[in-house]
Amino acid sequence: MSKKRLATVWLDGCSGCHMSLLDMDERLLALAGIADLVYSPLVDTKEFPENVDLTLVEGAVSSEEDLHKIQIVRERTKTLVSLGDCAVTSNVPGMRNPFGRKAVYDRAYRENVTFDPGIPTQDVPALLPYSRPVHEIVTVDVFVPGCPPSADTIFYVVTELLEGRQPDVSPRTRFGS
Amino acid sequence: MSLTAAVKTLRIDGRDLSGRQEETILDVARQHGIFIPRLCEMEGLSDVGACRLCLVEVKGQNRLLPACVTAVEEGMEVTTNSDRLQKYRRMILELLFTERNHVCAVCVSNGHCEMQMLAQGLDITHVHFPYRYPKVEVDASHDRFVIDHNRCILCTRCVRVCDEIEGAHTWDVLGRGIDAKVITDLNEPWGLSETCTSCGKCVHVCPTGALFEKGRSVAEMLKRRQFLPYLTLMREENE
Amino acid sequence: MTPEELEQIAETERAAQSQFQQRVHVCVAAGCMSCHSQSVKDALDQEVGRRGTKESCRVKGVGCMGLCSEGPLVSTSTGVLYKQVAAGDAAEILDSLEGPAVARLVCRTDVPFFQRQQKIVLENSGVIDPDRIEDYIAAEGYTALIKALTEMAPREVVEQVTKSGLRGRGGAGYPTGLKWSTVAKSVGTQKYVICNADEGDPGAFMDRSVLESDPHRVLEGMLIAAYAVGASEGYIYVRAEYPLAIKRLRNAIRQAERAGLLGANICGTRFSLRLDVRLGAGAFVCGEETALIASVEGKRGTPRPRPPYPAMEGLFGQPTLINNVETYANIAPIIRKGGEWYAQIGTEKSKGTKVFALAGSVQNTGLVEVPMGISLREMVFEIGGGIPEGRKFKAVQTGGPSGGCLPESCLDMPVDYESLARAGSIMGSGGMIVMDQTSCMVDVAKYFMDFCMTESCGKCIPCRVGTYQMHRILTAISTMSATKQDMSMLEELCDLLKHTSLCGLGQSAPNPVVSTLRSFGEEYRAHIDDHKCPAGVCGQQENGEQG
Amino acid sequence: MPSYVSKPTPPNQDKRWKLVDATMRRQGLQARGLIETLHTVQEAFGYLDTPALRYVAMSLRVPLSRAYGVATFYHFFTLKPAGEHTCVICMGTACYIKGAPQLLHAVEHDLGIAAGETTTDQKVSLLTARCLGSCGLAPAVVYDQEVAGKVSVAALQQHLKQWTRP
Repeated sequence: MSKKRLATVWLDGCSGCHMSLLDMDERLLALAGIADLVYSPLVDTKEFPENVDLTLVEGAVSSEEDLHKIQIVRERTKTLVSLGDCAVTSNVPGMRNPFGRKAVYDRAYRENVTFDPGIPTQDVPALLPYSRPVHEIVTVDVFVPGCPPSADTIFYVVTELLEGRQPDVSPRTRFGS
Repeated sequence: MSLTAAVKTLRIDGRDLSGRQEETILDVARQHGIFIPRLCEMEGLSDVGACRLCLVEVKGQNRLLPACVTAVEEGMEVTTNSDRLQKYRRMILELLFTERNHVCAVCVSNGHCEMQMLAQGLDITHVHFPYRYPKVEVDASHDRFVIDHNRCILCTRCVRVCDEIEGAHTWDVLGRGIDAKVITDLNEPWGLSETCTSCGKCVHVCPTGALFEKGRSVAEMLKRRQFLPYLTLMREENE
Repeated sequence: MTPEELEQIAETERAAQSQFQQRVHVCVAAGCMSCHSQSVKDALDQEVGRRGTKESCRVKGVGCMGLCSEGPLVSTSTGVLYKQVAAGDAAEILDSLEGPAVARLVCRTDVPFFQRQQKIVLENSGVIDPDRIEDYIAAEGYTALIKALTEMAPREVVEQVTKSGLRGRGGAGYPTGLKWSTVAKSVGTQKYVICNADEGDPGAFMDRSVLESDPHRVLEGMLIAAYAVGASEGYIYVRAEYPLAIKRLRNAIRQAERAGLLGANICGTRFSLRLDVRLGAGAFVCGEETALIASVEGKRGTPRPRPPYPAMEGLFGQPTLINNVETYANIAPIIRKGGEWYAQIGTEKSKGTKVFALAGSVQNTGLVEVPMGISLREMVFEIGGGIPEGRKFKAVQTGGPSGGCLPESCLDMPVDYESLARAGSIMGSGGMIVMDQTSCMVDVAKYFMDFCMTESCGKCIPCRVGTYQMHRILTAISTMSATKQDMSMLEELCDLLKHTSLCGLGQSAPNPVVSTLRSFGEEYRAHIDDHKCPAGVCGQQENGEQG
Repeated sequence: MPSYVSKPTPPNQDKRWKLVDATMRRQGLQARGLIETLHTVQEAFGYLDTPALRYVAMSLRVPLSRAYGVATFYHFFTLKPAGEHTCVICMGTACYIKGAPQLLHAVEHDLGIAAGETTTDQKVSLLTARCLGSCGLAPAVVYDQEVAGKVSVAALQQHLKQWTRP
C-alpha cells in the first residue's frame, strides 16, 4: 500500500492546534510511517499540491487570502477536516463579528497606532466582513472541535481516517475542550 | 383517595416504573437514572416547558410532549431517546449556539456548562446553521456578579429563582422573540438595582456562563446548587 | 327586564321606525369611515334639516355593508345601494327617494357578491344602528338570551350549541358545544367567559366589522355562554388598534347594563354577569388562548404548555371559556331557531356560515358571509368578481400566517375545515387574500415568516431562533444568494418548528413555506438555480454588512 | 400597604396622573390592572417613561422588572415620545401585495429614518401596523389619526412634504 498524502493548513487561528499536533511527540514517527506530510506550515512547500488524501484545517476563514486558500484546498483534497474550534465555530476570530469589520480595522490600525495610522492596502490581505467557520465556505467532511483538540484526539482522528474508518469524535473532545 | 389510585405505573424506554400521580415523566425518569436533556427545567423551580429539549414520545399521542410538565398516567408508554428526538434535540441546541455568541474556549463555564455538556452528549461536533453574531452587552456593574448576555439562553431560571425562592423578582424578560433579554428592574445596570439582594442564587442556577461571580477562574466558577433542594424542602416542612 | 318589557321596547322601536316613510342608511364602520362616510352622513342630516323633512326621512348610521372597496356606501328605503358617495351627493340622494335613482352612484346588488351571501352573523350589519340597543332589540335582539334564561336549563343551552355543529371560528375549528360542556362540568370557585377579539391575522377584519356593526350580538352570545357554563365574570379582549370597535363595545356594555341585560340578577333571575373590555397591545401571540389569559391577567402574553387547558384552569387558575367574536355572534340565532336549523347549513363536518374578509387582487374586496362548503372558485371569481386588469390568478391565501397559499388546482375545493387542512392551509379566522401573477410566492412566504419572527414571544427555542433562521434563508432566496443547502435547511426547520414549538404560533409558522414549496416549488428553484424571480418582485442582494 | 413602604407619589404635579390613578383604582390597585393602566398612561402622555413605569409598578405592587417586561413585550407601547405627526403604514397582507413595501421604502428614504423611528427634529414618527383591517382599501396609511386608502407613493410623499415643511 502506498503512503497517504497528508496536509495541514493554517488559516485564522492561533497555531495552537498545530502545537497540539506536534504534541503527539513520538507518535509523529508512527504517523510518518503511513503518510507523507505534503503541505503544512511546518514544512517548506509553497504551493498546495494536488491529490491530497487528508487535510487538517486550523483556523476560521477571515480574510480574502483564507477564502482563496480554502477553496483550493477543498478542490485538491479528498477528506477535509475542520480541526479545532476556530475552524469549526470561528471561535475567537469570530468574536469580532458582532462589531463589524470597520471597528476591527480602526482599532488595529488607527486607535492603537501612533506612527502613521491608516489601514494598509498592500501586503496585508483584506478582511472579510465576517470571520466564518470553514463549513460555511466549503464542504467539510469531519469536524474535530476543541481549543485545541488534544494530541490524543488528533492522533486518533488522523489514524482512523488514514485507515479508512470514520472516527467517533464526540467522546474525545468538545467545543472549548 | 386511596393509596393505590395515587400511584401510576408506566413504561419508560421499556422499563416498568411507577410514580405518584402528581409527578411528571421527568421526575420519574430522573428517579430511575434515565437521562432526559433539558435546559430550562430545574428541580425546585416552577416548570415552563420552554426549552423543548425534554420532548418525549408517548404511545398513542401524535404530538411530542415535554417531560417536565407532563404528568404520569397509568399505562403510559414513553420513549425518551429515539432517533427523531435526538435529531430534534440536536437542532434545538444548534439553534441556541447560533443565537448569541457562545465561545466555549473563552467562557468561564468551560467544562461545567450544561449546554456544552448536552452538545457533547448529543454528538454535536459542529453547528450547521449559520451563526447570527448579534451585538449584545456584558453588564459588570454589580460589585460581585456579571451578566454576559452573549452566553444567555433565555432559560429564565434566574427570573424564576429570584421570584420564587428569593422573593425579590429583580429579574424579568424584556422585549420578545429573538430580541428578548433578561433585565434587572427597569432595564437598569444590575449594580444600580434597588431590589437585588446580591444573594447570588441567579448565578448558581444559570446553566451557562451568562451569570458568574467576579474574580473567579474557570476552575473556580463551579455552580453550587445544593441550596435549592434544601430551601424547597425546608419550606415544605414549615408549611 | 322581563320578556314582556323586552317585547315592549321592540314594539316601541318598530313603531317609531315605521313613522319614517324614507330611510337612508350610511355605513359608519371603519372601512367607509376611512373614506369619510361620516361627512356623508353629516351632509345628509344637514340636507334633511334644511328641507324640513326630519319627521318623514331618517338618516341612520349603520354597520358594514360588505363591499368596502366601493365605500362610502349608502342604502335607501327604495332598495338602492349607492357607492363611492361624497358629501356633495346628499341632495341628489334625497331627491332619489321620490324619483329615479342617481345612476352614476348606483352599485348593482343583483350580482353574486350580494346574491351568493347567506347572512347569519352579519344579518344586522348594515341594517341597525350599532350605537342603539333599541335598534338591536327591535331586530329580535336579546330574545335568545331571554329564551335561554326563562325556558332552558344551562344543560339544554349546551345541547343546542352541540346540536348546531358550530365549530370555533377563531381558526382551529374545535367543536364549540364540546368546549362549553367541558367548562360547564369543570369545578371552580369562579368561572370566566372570554371573547377573543384580538384579531391578529394580517388581512382579516371580520371581527372588527362585527364589533363595529352589531356589538350587542356579541354581548348576547357571551351572556348565553356564561349562563350555559356557569360563569359570572367575563372579558372581551380587543385589539387596541380598533378604537371604533372599542368605543361601540363599551357603549353597548353600558346600554345593556342600564337595560338590566347585563350585571347582577339579569332579567330577575339568579344569573349575573359582569363584562369588562381589556385592550390588547399589539401581540399576535395573544390570539393563543393561554397567552391571551396571561395578557388579561396583566402579564407578558407568553403561552404555556397545555394541559391544563383553560377550560379546567384558565384565567386566575379558574375554568374559563374562550371563544372568538364570530363564534359568539352565531349563538343568538342558534338559540332562537334551534341547533337543528343551524346544522342544516354548510357541510357535514363544517356547519353554518363563515364570514370572510376578501382582499388582495380581486374586483370586489370586502366582507362576505357564505355557507360553508362553497368552492374557492365561487369565492374568487363569482363573489370576488375575478382578478382585475386582466391579470392571471395565482393563489389564494387563507388562514394568515398560520395558513397557506392554495394554487389554481385547489380552486374547486369546498371551503371547509377539513378540505383546507388537507390542502395544506387552514380555515383560520377568515382572511382570504387573492394573489395574481405579480405576486412572488417566495416573497409571500418571506412576508409571513417575517411576521412570525417578529411576533414570536421568544419563550421556546424552536420558534424564537427557528423563525429567525427561516427568515434568513427566505431572505437569501429572495436576494438570489441562497444555496441548495439552504433549501434543505429550510425544510428541516419546517419539520422542527411544526413538531417541537410550544404553541400554535410556532407550530404553524412553517405553513406558508410548506404550502408554497408544495405548490410553487418551481419559483423557489428559479430563484436559487437561475437567480431569477419569475414574478419580478425580488431584487438582487444588497451587500449587508454590520457596523 | 404596610407602613414601612410609603405610598407612591406621582412623578410630578401633572394633572394627567389623576386619569392614571382613576384607572388603577378601577382595577382595584391590583397587579392584573397593569396593562390597562399602561394604556391610560400612554393615552395621556403619549409614551411610557421610566418614572411613569416606576410609579405604576409601585402603585399596583408589580415588580419593576415585570412592569418593564410587559411594557416592552407589547409593541403597542412605546418608551419614546412620538413626533409631532405620525405616519403609520399598514403592512397587512392585502396592503403588502398591493405595494405597501414601496410606500415604506419611499418614506424611509425621504425622511432618512427606519420604521419605528422619529425624525431628529421630532416632526414625524414613522410606524408600521400589522393590519389596520382596512384591507378593502389597500394599501392603507394612517396620517395622524386619519386613515387614507389606496395610497400611492406620490400621494404619500406629498402628504409628508406638508408635515416636514419648515
